[in-house]
Amino acid sequence: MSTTTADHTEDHAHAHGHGLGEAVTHDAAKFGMWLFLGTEILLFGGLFAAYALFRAKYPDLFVEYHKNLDLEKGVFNTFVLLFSSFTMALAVLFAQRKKQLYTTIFLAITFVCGAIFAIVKYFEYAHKFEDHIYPSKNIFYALYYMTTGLHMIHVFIGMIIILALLGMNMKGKFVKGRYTPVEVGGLYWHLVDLIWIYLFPLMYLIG
Amino acid sequence: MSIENRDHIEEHHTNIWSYVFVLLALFTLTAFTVLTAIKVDIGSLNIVLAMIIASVKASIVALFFMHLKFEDKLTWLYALYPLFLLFLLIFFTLMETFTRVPVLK
Amino acid sequence: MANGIAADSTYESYLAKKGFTAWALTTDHKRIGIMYLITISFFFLLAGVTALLMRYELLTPELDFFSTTTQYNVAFTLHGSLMVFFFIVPGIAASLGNFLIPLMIGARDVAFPRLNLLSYWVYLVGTVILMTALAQPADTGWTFYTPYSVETGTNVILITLGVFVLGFSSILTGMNFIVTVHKLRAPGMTWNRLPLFIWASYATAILQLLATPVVGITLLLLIMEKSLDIGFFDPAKGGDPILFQNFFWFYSHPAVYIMVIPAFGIISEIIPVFARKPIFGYRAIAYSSFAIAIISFFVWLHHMFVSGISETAAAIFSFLTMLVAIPTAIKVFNWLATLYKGSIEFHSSMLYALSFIFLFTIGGLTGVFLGALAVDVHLHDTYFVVAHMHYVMIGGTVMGFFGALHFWYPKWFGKTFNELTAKASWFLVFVGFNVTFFPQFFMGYQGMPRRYATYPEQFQSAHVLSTYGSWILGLGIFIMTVNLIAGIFSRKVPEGNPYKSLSLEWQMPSPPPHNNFEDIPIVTDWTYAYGKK
Amino acid sequence: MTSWIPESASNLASNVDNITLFVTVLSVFFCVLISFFLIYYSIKYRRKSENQETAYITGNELIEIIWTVIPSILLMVIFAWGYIAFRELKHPPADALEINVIAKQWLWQFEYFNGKKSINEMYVQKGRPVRLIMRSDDVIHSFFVPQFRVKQDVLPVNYSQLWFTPTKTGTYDIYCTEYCGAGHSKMLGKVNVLSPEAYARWERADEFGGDAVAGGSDLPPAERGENLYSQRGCNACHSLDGADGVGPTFKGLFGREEKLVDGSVVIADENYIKESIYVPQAKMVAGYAPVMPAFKGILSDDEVTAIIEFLKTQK
Ligand code: HEA
Ligand code: HEA
Ligand code: HEC
Ligand code: CUA
Ligand SMILES: [Cu+2]
Repeated sequence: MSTTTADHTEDHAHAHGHGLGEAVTHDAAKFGMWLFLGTEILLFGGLFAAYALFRAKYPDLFVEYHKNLDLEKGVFNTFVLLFSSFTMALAVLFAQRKKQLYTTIFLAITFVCGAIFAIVKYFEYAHKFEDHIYPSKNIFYALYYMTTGLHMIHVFIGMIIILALLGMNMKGKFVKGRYTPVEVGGLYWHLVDLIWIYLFPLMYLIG
Repeated sequence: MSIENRDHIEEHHTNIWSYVFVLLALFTLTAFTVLTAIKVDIGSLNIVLAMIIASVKASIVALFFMHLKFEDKLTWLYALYPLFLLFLLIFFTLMETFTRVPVLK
Repeated sequence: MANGIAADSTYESYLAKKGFTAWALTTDHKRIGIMYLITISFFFLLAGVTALLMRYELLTPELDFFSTTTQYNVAFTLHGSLMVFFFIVPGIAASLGNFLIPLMIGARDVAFPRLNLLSYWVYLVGTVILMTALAQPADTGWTFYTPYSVETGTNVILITLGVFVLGFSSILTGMNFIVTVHKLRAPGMTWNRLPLFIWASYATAILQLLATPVVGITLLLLIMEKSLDIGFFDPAKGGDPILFQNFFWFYSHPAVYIMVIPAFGIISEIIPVFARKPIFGYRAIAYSSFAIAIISFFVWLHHMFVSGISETAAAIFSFLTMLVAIPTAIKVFNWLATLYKGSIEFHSSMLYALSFIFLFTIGGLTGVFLGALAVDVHLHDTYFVVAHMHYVMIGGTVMGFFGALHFWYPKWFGKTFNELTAKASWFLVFVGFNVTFFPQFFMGYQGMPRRYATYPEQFQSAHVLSTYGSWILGLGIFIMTVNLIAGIFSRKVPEGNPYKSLSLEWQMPSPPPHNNFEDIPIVTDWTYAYGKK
Repeated sequence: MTSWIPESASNLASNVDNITLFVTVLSVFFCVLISFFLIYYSIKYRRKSENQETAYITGNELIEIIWTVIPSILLMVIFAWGYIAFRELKHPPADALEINVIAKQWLWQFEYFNGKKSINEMYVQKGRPVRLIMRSDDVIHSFFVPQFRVKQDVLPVNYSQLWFTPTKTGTYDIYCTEYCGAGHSKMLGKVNVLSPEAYARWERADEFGGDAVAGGSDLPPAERGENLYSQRGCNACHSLDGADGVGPTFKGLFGREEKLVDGSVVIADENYIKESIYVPQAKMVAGYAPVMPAFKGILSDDEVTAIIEFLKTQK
């Protein structure tokens, strides 16, 4: 193939060395995260498919046992998670606007929301275990524990990411215009929310 | 789309109020879906309604919070294709299971 | 061929830095590629030796080499899962893909170099988990079908956990490659100029990205089923064992194309170089990889034609199976047409490429037998299937892989191997392979079931032939391995571009410099402009 | 040419063979075509000089369309034909004789409409359609008779079925073709296709396993026991040569001291063996899984006696 060497225009001065242009890194990271979200959807997809199958097979079982779930805690957690998505979006916005303090505040709120979600979920699980309701009880509970459990793992990962973002923000990384990590981390957090948006009605609101 | 060494990142200028609005919409829809689930009984359509509401919520989150609205076609493609595959997985698995002909004894 | 990417005074090969951490912690895609190459080759040889043991057992109808049938069952489980999950699926995609993609598109590295290193380590963790499982390995077959896999006392959990972990590595690699191809192509490297290996790697990456999570969750469910006693797949608890098969094949059918599409890419690189001809029907080959990548997501039920699925489901999936053969057929004919009016040189890698066409065609055509409903009822789970899959996986993928090893060897190491020995080992591999697996088609049609540690006497003569073949094959691979290893220690230094290839990776010194390109090249023509006036 | 095709002994076989033949002819054609060009081009266009001219050909639409369309059409034909034959496999005639098949690790049990039962040996009548209604007691198995070209997985969830009309008398192998564990390759059986007269005799015989045909009841007990050992599938789990299988070896079993799971020791005498066969889980030998099927109702007292006599000969 015919090739010529690039001129040393101003643009290519950046290509020299290791760094790609900031915009390329940004686009690449964001695009990469979207791809990853696709795999996450399919990871949960297996569970959704299992849900659809067993729900269609045993509608009564699902209706019967979902009543034992704690609807109030579920609703509360839904609001918490939606709100955290909102604060995460704001954190990204303020990072873009180079408002370090606001970014910190909203990241922190998001983290706290994640923690509240986890605590409430902990009480839900604990309560179930007290009643000797384990995943092995029946298919509905197996699905309940698997889906919410896997979701919980994602919440934890999201919280770790937020902590890392907080750290970067404190160091003033985003103020210098390199806010790619917040935006990408934000995408991940929103996915956690997205999945819950479906899990909530599927688990708590059937009947 | 090949390597370009732009240093300027395009920003989407959403403002805070539109996020607040989105949040309120999400809250309202959540309340709505809980209420309809408790109060309204339309049989097997219950789940359909709940799923429609969930999808509206999910779209709102994706479009606004996740800025999908501002993304290029490629991102859209990779956001939607997994959903299509998910649909296939669910559809064909159900189809396979429920078309199995019971063997009469 | 104007090119300004010649070595300059500051040239330092990517191999120059020595030391453990310089390798283990490198983010250089070339080093990571080499590390993958070594690891997967190790697993290939390990699984190959297992296969030789199995073949040895099958010399006679009775159980004589292994002391229990379970040992034989463990052997084919190990053989299958090592070959599939540890060698062939991550194999070409991760090893050659890593080395070649940035070089071929004119980039300095993949989009996320550190993630790339992470993928490798995740892969390694997966293999370590598997190694610990070797103490008491599973005996389920590589398909882990429930309910047997739930019932058996052998260690299914560790082996599936290993595969589960490995899945993440595949996903991350796939994601990395897609982003790389989209965002990091050199100026002028438009889609229509891309080498076909890139198109193939891209299509593979889509499959890796979107099919792997499903097997991930499936195996996770299996692990939960075994450890937490839940009942998704257990009929006694209201579960459905066939659901497992649906999930498993939703991944594992696309996975067979993860195995073979990169090999398609390799063949599309080797043939034009040694025929000195542009590839025939560039677009058809490029797009058909995508057609395969898309259609292959909805043919999975063809592995379940006799599991009790309905006629409707069977009909739809048999039809779609036929569809997936079309884009493959197109490729085969295009490669053939590329030879027309060429100037063909029989380098060892070209021999592998040509035998690929022949052997893969046989493998693919026998896939059509299996796709035809009534015929599959007879052939399912017989040695016909074993023969089919080895023809596509060895005759296809492994031939492509060996071809690539010989083709890019000078590029990787700046050394070369003994060409005559390479040709001789190719001959042994080709003959041995056919002697091993061709008789299995007949055995299969006569009804010899697969996964049989002992078998009825009437099949013995075919089995004996097959076992003899495996010895020839093993010898061929042994010689090839020794030859390739010896090459590294030889002092022969090949020219920079020994085959006069036009592809970007050959326009730089071998082995490539640490940073690939001093200046990012600007591409002005496509990769296959051989003989252009 | 036809030697690799197994004998066809059912009404469904010829159809499958015809499709196979069709696909084989096509495949051979394409293979020969491709190898021909591969070799011809390789010879004709081999590199003769380093600077040999090559043609700059990048494609040709017409020929690409041709080689897309023709295989597509052929593939559709193969699909359609395969499907038509598959439909036939799936639709048993209404008057088919029903046989219940129970698969378990690792044997086949057959139950006939008249209450007869047999293990690993199935009896059918030539020319009379049979419908098998199958289920599994444990994992998935698969019922396969190559000469009939039929195969069907046997599931623990729901019944599955399979039908055929045997067209030749004789004895054919039954294989289990879904991997089911240690005894998978030993999970073999036989279909005995009987002439109408022989079948009528078998029906009348009031033996459990239908030995009127296998010709066992008039043999000396030890020999009869030896037949039963393979016919009833004991050989899937118990060896005669001392090798440890799924179950303990029969070599030297009679009179041996066996350690049970509860720690006690028993001597394998007639009563213990009889109990082990009828109610295997009553006294479990240490070190083995509780997988042996109960043969109560399957083996008659006479047959058990014969097996015990046979065991006595296994020193
Ligand atoms: C590299 C891996 C690979 C590839 C590429 C393929 C390719 C194909 N496979 Fe294969 N397959 C496997 C790996 C692969 N397979 C494995 C591992 C198994 C067993 C899994 C297990 O159970 O353990 C399996 C099993 C398997 C089955 C299930 C069998 C059974 O268990 O009952 C089926 C059924 O339809 C099938 C079909 C096909 C088809 C139609 C193709 C097609 O893509 C082939 C297309 C190619 C051609 C058709 C040849 C070229 C075309 C021409 C020359 C044109 C002219 C052609 C015609 C007119 C027909 N395969
Ligand atoms: C990439 C995929 C791949 C590859 C390359 C192979 C390669 C081989 N396979 Fe395998 N095979 C599978 C994938 C593969 N297989 C799968 C998925 C199954 C199904 C498993 C299941 O049912 O669950 C299977 C099943 C399978 C069976 C059926 C078992 C059964 O159903 O009972 C058989 C039997 O003949 C077999 C044989 C062989 C042989 C002889 C080779 C040969 O090609 C091997 C060649 C030999 C070597 C590679 C060794 C050479 C090395 C040396 C001699 C040592 C040299 C050492 C140094 C130089 C350090 N394979
Ligand atoms: C599926 C496998 C299987 C089959 C088939 C099987 N057995 Fe067994 N058998 C076992 C196992 C496992 C044990 C040991 C555990 C126990 O005591 O139940 C056993 C134990 C026995 C024992 C007690 C042996 C001892 O060492 O104390 C006898 C006797 C026996 N079987 C006879 C038979 C006969 C006769 C048949 C055929 C008609 C048969 N078995 C078929 C698995 C099998
Ligand atoms: Cu039963 Cu295999
Ligand atoms: Cu397949």
